[in-house]
Amino acid sequence: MSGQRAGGTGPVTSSELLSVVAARELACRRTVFAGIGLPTLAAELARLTVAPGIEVVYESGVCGAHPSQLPETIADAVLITGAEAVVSMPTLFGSVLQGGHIDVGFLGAAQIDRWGNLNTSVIGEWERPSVRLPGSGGAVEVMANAREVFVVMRRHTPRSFADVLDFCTTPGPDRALADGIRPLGVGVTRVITELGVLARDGVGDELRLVAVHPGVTVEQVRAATGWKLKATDRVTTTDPPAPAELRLLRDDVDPNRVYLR
Amino acid sequence: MSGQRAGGTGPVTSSELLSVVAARELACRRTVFAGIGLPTLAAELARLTVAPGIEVVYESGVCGAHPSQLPETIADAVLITGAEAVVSMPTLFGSVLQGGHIDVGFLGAAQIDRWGNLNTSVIGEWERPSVRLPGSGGAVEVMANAREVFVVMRRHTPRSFADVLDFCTTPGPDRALADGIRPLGVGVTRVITELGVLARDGVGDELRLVAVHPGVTVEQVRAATGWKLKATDRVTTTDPPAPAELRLLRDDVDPNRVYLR
Amino acid sequence: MRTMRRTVDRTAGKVMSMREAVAAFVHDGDTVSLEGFTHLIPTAAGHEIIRQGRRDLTVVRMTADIVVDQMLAAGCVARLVSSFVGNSSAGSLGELRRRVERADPEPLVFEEYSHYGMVCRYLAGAQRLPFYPLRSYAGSDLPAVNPGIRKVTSPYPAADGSTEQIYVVPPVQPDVTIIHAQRADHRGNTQIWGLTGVQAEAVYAAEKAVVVVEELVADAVIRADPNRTLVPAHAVDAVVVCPRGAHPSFAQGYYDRDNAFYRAWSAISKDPERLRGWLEEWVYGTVDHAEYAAKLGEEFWAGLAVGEALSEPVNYGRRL
Amino acid sequence: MRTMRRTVDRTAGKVMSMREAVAAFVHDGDTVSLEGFTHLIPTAAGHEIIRQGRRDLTVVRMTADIVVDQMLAAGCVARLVSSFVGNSSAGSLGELRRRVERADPEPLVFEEYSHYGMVCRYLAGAQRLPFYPLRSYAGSDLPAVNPGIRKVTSPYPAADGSTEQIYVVPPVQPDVTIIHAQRADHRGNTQIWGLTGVQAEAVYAAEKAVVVVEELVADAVIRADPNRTLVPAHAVDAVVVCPRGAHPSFAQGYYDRDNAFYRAWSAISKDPERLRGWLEEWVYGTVDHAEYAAKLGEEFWAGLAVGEALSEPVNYGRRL
Repeated sequence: MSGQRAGGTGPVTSSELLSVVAARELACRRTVFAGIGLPTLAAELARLTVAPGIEVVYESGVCGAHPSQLPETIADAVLITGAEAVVSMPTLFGSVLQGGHIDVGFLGAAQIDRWGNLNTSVIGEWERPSVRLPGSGGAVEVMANAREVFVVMRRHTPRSFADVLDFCTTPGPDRALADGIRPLGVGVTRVITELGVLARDGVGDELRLVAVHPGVTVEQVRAATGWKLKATDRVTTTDPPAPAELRLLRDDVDPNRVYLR
Repeated sequence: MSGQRAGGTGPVTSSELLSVVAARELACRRTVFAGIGLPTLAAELARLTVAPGIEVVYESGVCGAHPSQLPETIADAVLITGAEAVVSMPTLFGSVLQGGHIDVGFLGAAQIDRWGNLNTSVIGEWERPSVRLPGSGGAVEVMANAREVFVVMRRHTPRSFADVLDFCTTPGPDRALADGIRPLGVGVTRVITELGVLARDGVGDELRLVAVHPGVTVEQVRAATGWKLKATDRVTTTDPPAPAELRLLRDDVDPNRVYLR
Repeated sequence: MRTMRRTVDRTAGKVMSMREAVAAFVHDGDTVSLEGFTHLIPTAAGHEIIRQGRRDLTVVRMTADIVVDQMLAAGCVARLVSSFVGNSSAGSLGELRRRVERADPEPLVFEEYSHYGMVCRYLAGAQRLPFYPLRSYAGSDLPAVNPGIRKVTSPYPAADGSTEQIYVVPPVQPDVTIIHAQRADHRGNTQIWGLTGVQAEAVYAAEKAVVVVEELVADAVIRADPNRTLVPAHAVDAVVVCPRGAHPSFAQGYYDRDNAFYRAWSAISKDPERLRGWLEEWVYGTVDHAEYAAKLGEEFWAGLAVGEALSEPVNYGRRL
Repeated sequence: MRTMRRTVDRTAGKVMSMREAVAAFVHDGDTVSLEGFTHLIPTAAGHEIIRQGRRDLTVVRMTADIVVDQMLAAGCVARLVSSFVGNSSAGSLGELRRRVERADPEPLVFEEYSHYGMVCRYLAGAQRLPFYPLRSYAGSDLPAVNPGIRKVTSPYPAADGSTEQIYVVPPVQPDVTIIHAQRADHRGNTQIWGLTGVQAEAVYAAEKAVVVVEELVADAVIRADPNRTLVPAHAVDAVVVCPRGAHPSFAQGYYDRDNAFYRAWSAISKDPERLRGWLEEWVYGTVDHAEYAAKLGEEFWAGLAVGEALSEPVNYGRRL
């Protein structure tokens, strides 16, 4: 069943590293709103390690899924069969998410700025974009209502870590407050990339580099960031995935390497 | 199974007369929002006579009931088993009623005025009433959203047909318009009492006497009404229940005389 | 993927006795919602609140019926938020009328709404909205006696170009909501069928939620039909197993409504002495609902027994 | 009470073919909602709209995915209202991107919302509200490009006494909503399980509603489980029987998702010629969905077959 990288040894892929780092950040969290892919892997690994009681709520309305196989989409039939509850969209977005029941929301984006605002709508002008992206989906709601948001960005480039967003689809709380509205959560608190981890505490804070992955320098991260990236006084180096973490991830969470590309 | 009044002959009770008159008024209606009692009898009789496609929606959320026995309350378990649908309160009041799917709503009241406004809250002052009545329930919503409303009042007295309501719980469209809001329906169009039938076409109209039951005079009705009751030019006398109507009502709709007191 | 199936007890300790749940989640002065629209009324929870002598509660309940009259008579309630204060269609609530009509033995603060107004207050509470709009109340005297009912101007023109106004109600966010249900698992995933009322919204609106069930069932029972779960575990803080706890209301598929008791209540509650005696015998005189149910006797319960009318299974599918 | 059981066909003529339903309920220039959140996407209805050559439609759909890209390519759509315009997580919608990025072959008017913004538009439409409030959009650039997203001031002070503002969206009231479901009876009582999305609200928001089902079932099947009915008959105007009509999406308990086709679509739709060829072969080249499904072949369908995972029956009870 398991792929060629089974067990706790062998070279660590970028996906594995991101999953392990994200899982560690979920320590003691109760409810996670996550899409399929790295967030699912991170949540499942967290359940087996630092957050045994964690519940993943999917944008499709599934709560307490117990899939027989790793789901391929947030609406995969295997997520529904055997789940604890399936709720409608009005209940999911209204009562569960806007109602304040989500501790951590996972989001991705084409662009992020230093305050954790996100663009998933367009590259270029909205009216006639050079690239039309999918848009918000539920991201606007996740940012506005989850207590905090983790962003996973595989690619860390000056274009994706933008000084100025081409368009702000999904605003963090700083922009919300400037618009006169007090949000529930603190917005993005962690950005996990192929190069390291950025963090901020909440409203008024800029994202700062707090950790670089093994073999990556602070200067490399700064060069890959579109704004003048600040760093904490003591940037740490990410602890490489422990053999136990890798074993769980490879053998138990995603033995068929659906997402562990 | 059937009581002593079985069949289409024998003296007609007040309940039977009110049920038959109300049923006739339901000709060609599609959806009725009704409570238990006379409205249920009227709707069921209408289904067997003038409105074969009629669907009764109950305040409890039951749509398309097929009860094995005559229900004793709007939430009777026999209404649920075998029903076509049961919807939640938000769906019932929000999508079905406020959404405009109800043709006729049945209401009762302690007091009604000449415009069809209703009081079900208090006799006396609201703050320290001489009689505290149950209140609106869903009556405010039925009046605001059903296309028209039928009121059944067993007792026709100057106190219940009031010149001025002690309190307006449930306003008709005239009062709504005066409050600056355009209602969906036309409010009360029929009031069926022990003495006769009052009617109005809608906004701006007063209730007028259109029919008296056999043996009742126009003057009797006027004397029993708390305001100077107008009458149409030609007040008719209610056609007595036909033998076929009585037979259906007594033998088929309520053979155990649960409501045909 | 075998690890995804591991059972992790992520909600240890939710299952508790009614005594423990009321002690932990209902405090003097709290706002307590008890919901269940004629079906699944959490009567046993109301009785335990009486036994524990809670005071100064604000009770929120669409249909304030027998259990509310009993809590009023026991002196638990200072304030009532409701849209129907009657004994079903069976008559009056004697204690409630004395409190409202004559402040006897003490005044009752009453916030009067209509049914959908209450539903919308729960919706606003569940959805963390500052208000919820509804097409009710235009021309009613209710806004004059209830300052909670207000108006908002729509930012969109009406079809005829005019400015449109609509009434709104404020959210209700109870300290605790208590509901009764047919069954739940130990995590609190709660399944209800038959009339479902406003229970899910009342739970989501509340700070804490207690679910009282006829049966605690294995996880596999819940998970065989996830669409039947109206209240997911993440919204539930306590699960109390209390068979027959909805009497005199009914639990679809478990027992029928005790219509005779509804009819009797109007007379019992009309006489304060008789009402006091009823409470002494049936609430203070029983240590818990199991004793109350046993006191009614098996012959009584046989009279409310229901037969079988099973739903047909649907296929959720399994990947081959 | 035997008469209450008499079956009265109060909705004669609701059952019709897809061709009849689209001809009767979808007109040039209409606003058409097609809902189904990844599950039960009404693809076959979209294809019939293409076959009948409808023009100038406003399509309303939360996740504008393959079927929308196909309708765009066929020239049916002048305006799109949506909150996600991507090929699931499998890539891009080629035609949609050409229309938006280069007005190729013609411009597309696009109203962009977020998922909950769309949900709230349906809720407002279903509930006949002038607007629906939601805690989204504060600080977003979306209101600047979408004048439908506005602000309202709450008439209640916030917890800290300040004045509170909230964004609102306007109702959407489609001329017709089309959904796909597992089963319905001939009156239109529709049962859905698995992901239920926003289908019920989209139906209630619409002037007319067409329900496409895998199976038409006897009244008794529906009535054995009334809580499973998400769309009651009074909200439905047409019932179309169309097995496998949700392909390439899935129908819980009936067939699985065709993930390979989702992955293939990004490449097909990237090349206008190839996309045209696909439409010629699979939509214009088939007379109806039965032919489309047959053309895929039984071996193909065997690959999407699902096994059994039956729900357990619940007891609705029967008066003894």
